Amino acid sequence: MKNLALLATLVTGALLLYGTKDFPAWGDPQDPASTYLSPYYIENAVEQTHVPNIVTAVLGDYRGYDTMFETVVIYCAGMAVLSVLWRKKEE
Amino acid sequence: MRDIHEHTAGEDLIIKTSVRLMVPFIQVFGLYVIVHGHYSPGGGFQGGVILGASFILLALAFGMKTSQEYMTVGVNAVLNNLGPAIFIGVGVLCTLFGGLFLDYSALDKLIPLGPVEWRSFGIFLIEIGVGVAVMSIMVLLYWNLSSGGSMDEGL
Amino acid sequence: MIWQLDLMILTLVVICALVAINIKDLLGASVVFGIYSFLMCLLWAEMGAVDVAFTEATVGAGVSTIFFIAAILRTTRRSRD
Amino acid sequence: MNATNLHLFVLVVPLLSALAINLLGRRSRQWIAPMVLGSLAFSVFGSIIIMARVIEHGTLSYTVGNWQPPYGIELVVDPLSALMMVLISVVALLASFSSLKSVEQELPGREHLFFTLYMILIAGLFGLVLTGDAFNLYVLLEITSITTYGLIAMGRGRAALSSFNYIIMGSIGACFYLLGIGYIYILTGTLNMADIARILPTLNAPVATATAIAFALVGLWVKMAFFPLHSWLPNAYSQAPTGAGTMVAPLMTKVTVYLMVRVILSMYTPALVFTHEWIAQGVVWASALAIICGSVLALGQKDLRRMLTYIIVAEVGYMVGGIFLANANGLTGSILHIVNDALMTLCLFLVVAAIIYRQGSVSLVSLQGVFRRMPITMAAFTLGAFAMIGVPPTCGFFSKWYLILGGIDGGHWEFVIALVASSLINAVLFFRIIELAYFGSLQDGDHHEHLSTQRHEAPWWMLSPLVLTAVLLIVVGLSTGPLINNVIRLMIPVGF
Amino acid sequence: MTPIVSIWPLAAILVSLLGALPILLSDRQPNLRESWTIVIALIKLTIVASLLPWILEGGSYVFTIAQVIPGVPIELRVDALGMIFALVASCLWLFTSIYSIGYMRALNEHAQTRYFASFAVAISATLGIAFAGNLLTLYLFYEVLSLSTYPLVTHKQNAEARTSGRKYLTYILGTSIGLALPAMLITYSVAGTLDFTAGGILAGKASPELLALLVVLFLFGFAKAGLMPFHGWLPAAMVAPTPVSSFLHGVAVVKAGVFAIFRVIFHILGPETLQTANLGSLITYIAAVTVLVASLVALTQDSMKRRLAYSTIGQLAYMVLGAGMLSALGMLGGIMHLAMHAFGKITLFFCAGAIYVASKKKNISQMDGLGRRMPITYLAFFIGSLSIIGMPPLGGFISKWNLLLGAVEGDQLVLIVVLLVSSLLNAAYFFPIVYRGFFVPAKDGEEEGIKEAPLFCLVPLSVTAFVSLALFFFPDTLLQLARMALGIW
Amino acid sequence: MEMIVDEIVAKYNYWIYVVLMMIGFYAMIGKRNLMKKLIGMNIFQTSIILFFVSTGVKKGGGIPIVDKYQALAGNVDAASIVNPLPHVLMLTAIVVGVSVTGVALAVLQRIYREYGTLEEDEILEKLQR
Repeated sequence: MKNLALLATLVTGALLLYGTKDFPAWGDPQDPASTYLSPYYIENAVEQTHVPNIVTAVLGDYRGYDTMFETVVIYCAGMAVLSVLWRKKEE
Repeated sequence: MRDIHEHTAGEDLIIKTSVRLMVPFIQVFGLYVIVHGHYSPGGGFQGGVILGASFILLALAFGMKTSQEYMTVGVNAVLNNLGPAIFIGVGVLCTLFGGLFLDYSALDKLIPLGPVEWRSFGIFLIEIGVGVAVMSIMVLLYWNLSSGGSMDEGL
Repeated sequence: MIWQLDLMILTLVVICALVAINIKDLLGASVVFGIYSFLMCLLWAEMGAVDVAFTEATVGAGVSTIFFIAAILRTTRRSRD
Repeated sequence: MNATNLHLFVLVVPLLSALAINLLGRRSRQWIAPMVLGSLAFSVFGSIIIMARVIEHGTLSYTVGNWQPPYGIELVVDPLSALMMVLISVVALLASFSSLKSVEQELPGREHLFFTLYMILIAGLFGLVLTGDAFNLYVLLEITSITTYGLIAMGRGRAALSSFNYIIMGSIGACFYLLGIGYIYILTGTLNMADIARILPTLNAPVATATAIAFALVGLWVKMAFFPLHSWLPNAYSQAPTGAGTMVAPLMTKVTVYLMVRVILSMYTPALVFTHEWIAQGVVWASALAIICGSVLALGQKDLRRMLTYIIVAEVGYMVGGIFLANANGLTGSILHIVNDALMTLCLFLVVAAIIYRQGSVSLVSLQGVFRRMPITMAAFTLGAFAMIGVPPTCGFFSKWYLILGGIDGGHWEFVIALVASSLINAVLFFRIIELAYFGSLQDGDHHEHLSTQRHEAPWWMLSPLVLTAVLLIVVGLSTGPLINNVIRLMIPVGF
Repeated sequence: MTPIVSIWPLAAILVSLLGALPILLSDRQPNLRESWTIVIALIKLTIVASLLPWILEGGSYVFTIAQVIPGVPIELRVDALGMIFALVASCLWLFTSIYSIGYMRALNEHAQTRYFASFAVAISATLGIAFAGNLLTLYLFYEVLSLSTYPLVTHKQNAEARTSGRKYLTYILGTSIGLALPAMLITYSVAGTLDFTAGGILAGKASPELLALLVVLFLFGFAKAGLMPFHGWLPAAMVAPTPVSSFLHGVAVVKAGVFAIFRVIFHILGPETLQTANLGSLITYIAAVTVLVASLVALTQDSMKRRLAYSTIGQLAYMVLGAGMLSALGMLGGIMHLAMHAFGKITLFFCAGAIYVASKKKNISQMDGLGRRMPITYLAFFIGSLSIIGMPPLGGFISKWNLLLGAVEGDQLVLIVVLLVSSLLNAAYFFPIVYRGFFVPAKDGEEEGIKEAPLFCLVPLSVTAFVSLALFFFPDTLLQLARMALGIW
Repeated sequence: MEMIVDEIVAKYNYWIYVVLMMIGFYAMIGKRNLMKKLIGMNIFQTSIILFFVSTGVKKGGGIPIVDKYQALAGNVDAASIVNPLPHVLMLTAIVVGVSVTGVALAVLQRIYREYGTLEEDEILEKLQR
């Protein structure tokens, strides 16, 4: 069992490592992740939302829909824990 | 579980006093983090966790009953729902004023502050919602996890 | 960003992760996991992700560890692996 | 209320009602039923209207917060997602009639919590179907998962253990998906599905792309319990509270399959996913294996609900295989089967709920002679069984038709044989039960008069959705043609 | 002539399907329930008969129920071939309904409501098969027929019924899903349509190997036709009450199988296509083996109904044999035998049931001397058996004569021998029954108190026997329909 | 050789994340203690978060908080500030992670209540009896 798990882990890891072959170098300012969407946020967020913390701006507004579900996730966790651990009051 | 509370009186006193002193500061800090999320790292979630942590600290130091004197189970339940409700409510409000969901600038029709200011303020509103939700849920999680669901006596 | 620091923290993180999953005492494991989270938080702060670091500091190293400890005290500290 | 916001309200109304149920249901149970049913009825109407509009005007795009994609999150309602919305809302509405009754019996005192999670789950499913953003999909996937973990763990006995296994497997699935998205994000710098589909083929990064596709797909496979990653499903679904089972079993795996279709069609583009023929072939072989194994494992079960969960595993094989046949018929069959299987599973799980409500168990032994006690329930069960076997004109036949046709077109005889074999095994499975229910115990010879012949039918709350679902099985079957022409055919990409 | 779009074919099917509802609802009032059954049967026969004239003029009716798969709707189409089957089925249903009432009441059977309701659904499905406009529709009704007869087969709800029900479904569903469905899909995948078209839809589209595969899949896939080795369900299904055996397993169900094979040979694969691929002999040999083996097995059976069942298997194979000759006369004989055998065999089953009702006897060896107590029944039995054997002046002669002519025309010596030998075998397993009934004296006191079955039983069996006789003298309508079905009038 | 060194220098931290992931993943599927599995899950999640966050890194980039008035004046150099989008995503992921952990801990308590142990082997043993 443990060997199987180890094998699965190694295979997964090897795949992931192999996948990094095509990546741009780490921290390269020219990689697509830094040149496609993020400049828009950095340059326009303050102008469009008056929030200097760009993360807050994106979190609260551009991707507010995600954040709404984030809140719902944590709400769900609370309710799930409550219902899972629920006991009759007499006990 | 009882043995945890069987410390020597002096040690207990030090902990209790320091917690009593710290809690207000932590809470103020939490509020600051929520409110100042626009300008510095932080926001509703982090502030909410800090606020929740203050109650958890109370529960750790004085037992669950004490922490429930500060925030009763009923209040907690209301806050649980209030948080997400604020967030979703703001979103719905935007649609009621003719905008798309979560398009805060539409709220300009409610109080004319200017669309961009409203975006900023809208973010603030939802951060409060997040903060309230996270705070109460964190407390709820702690209560439940540390008491096995009975929510009367803690660790 | 200082790469020596970066590498050092990364090494520590890996060590912490290994310890956390191999230590037999669950309470110890969760404390080590808290340290792991804290190191992560340093790493992120150093990468410029201040918000994420702040969150991880409050959640990962803070509340999450408390939850773990609470749950472990309600159940058992014993682990066979 | 602005009509353009309608698809959002389909989602938000259940979400808000979840909060309201939590708050008000805590005080009095009476609030729960009207709010659950009211908000779901609203969703049903809303999604039907959206469906009509999509068929009329074509794909609708919605930008949350009025931020143009890819900067903001885009919601896309194309014919397929409109279809899924209708499916989800209808199934949820029908299931909740039954759930309300069985939860009242099984989880007294926790009803408000149950229905809070339940409604959020439904909202999450709507969100999954609507979203056009890869990361948003992850968040919603986790919402549906967390609610399901909670719902399942509310069951008695082993439920907690099953739920924990599900948590571990579900997290692995979600994390794999997230990894896939991470790889994609590094390569393309965007998270909008349409945007990814636009950029990805222009990149020259075959290895990373392949890894990204593989991880996202494997993640989804874990979530949909594709054999051999299915081990969590049978326990989880069969030990959940009955009310949760009726809702989760028909929808969760099906929506995940839908997500796979979505991811393949509008994010990774079929051309990229099916680049390597041997991979597609391997997946078809795996699904043929899934079908056979699921069916055979179902044969070994001594409990109706457990048996059904293994059938779900087999059905997942149908759908995955159909997609990876990579031809128009196979894809049509898979999409059709998503709808049909949801309805069939709903029908059968409603029967299970009804029988459990009356007898407390659906082990095969306890089903003896149940035909006499609950004739209408069992009649509906028979129809559901026919659909599962694939007897025309129930809907199960038509999707199977397309799947087999796709298999023939693609020359995948192993898939064809697996499908036919599983139909036969299903026939054995279900007739075994029908026989038990019809004949009862034959221990005491021919004296059938001595069996308990007391009619003890399930309450109307459970019976009416059941009968309606059974009728739907035939109605949907007969309207396969319009369904394909108006909805599914629009989704088949060019060149398929 | 262009087909007329008409709802009447659907009405003919629906009338008994919807009729199941009032039957179910009048659960507590047997008289009302049974009048419903008869009323529905009458309406159905009327509707079917009213469709006849236009068909005889060479026209047809169509009705599309639903568009389900591009190119393959669920569609009803009434043509001459379907009309023969529909006419025979709806006509005999009326007699069977009347007979059922007598039989079920005399034996005081349980769950009669379910019985009559299932019966109504089954006859709907039978008509659906007759009127199906394409293979998919036919398959649909074929499956509905299989499933709706399950409660009838297992009517007794005892261990034996359960075993038989299992066997029945295993054979019927197993073959239809496992063989016929893939065959149909392969056909669709090759031809792009499943419409019944004179001359077939596969001409020039399929290789001989594929055709051979399809022939085998279809022949065995429609296992209701009872071709060996997929015949085992039929004797097993004889645990059902006799009206069920007589109507369903003498007429509706088994003929549905043969009819489906006819449709496939005539309108899907196409006789000429098969001829070119030299596949006729494949069909005829499969059928010939069944004819002989079934007749031989029938000889060894002591149980009356089992003997009749094996006889049925043999006779069904005759029809397939005729179709497999692929010559005009052979196919004509096959179609005619479908009708003629129906009237003959239902008479025999009715008689078997009447004997059981009157004397509770199931085995032939116990039936010594019964003929003197039940002369009408035994006379009818005699007439029926003559028809099956193919003696003039009875209907069966016409069909068997045509079959023989077809074999002669095709110079197929083997088939001629098979036909003659099996006719002798037929005689060999039927005559002893009649002989025992009339000439072997009963054991002492055994037949005390035995008299003719109730009138409800007696009248139908006399009528069907009479019809068998009449069909020899007035076969014109049927012959014309059969010729039209083959396009050779 | 030069290329390999370049490759290592450019991507070494991706590799370390993969190692972390493997540790977490192994703990999830290989460890028999349920709490350990949960810790493994957390490690797995944090490693993914680390991976995402590092996609936003720019060599020499500043934190994504700008001066409001300079930004309004248009004086922001996008290249000098790290990519904020992954941070946003990962905030959400962290929340999801802690939520799942919370639910899992609750479920673990239920399991402990039921079986008195958190070892998978012992639980399975108890189930068989």
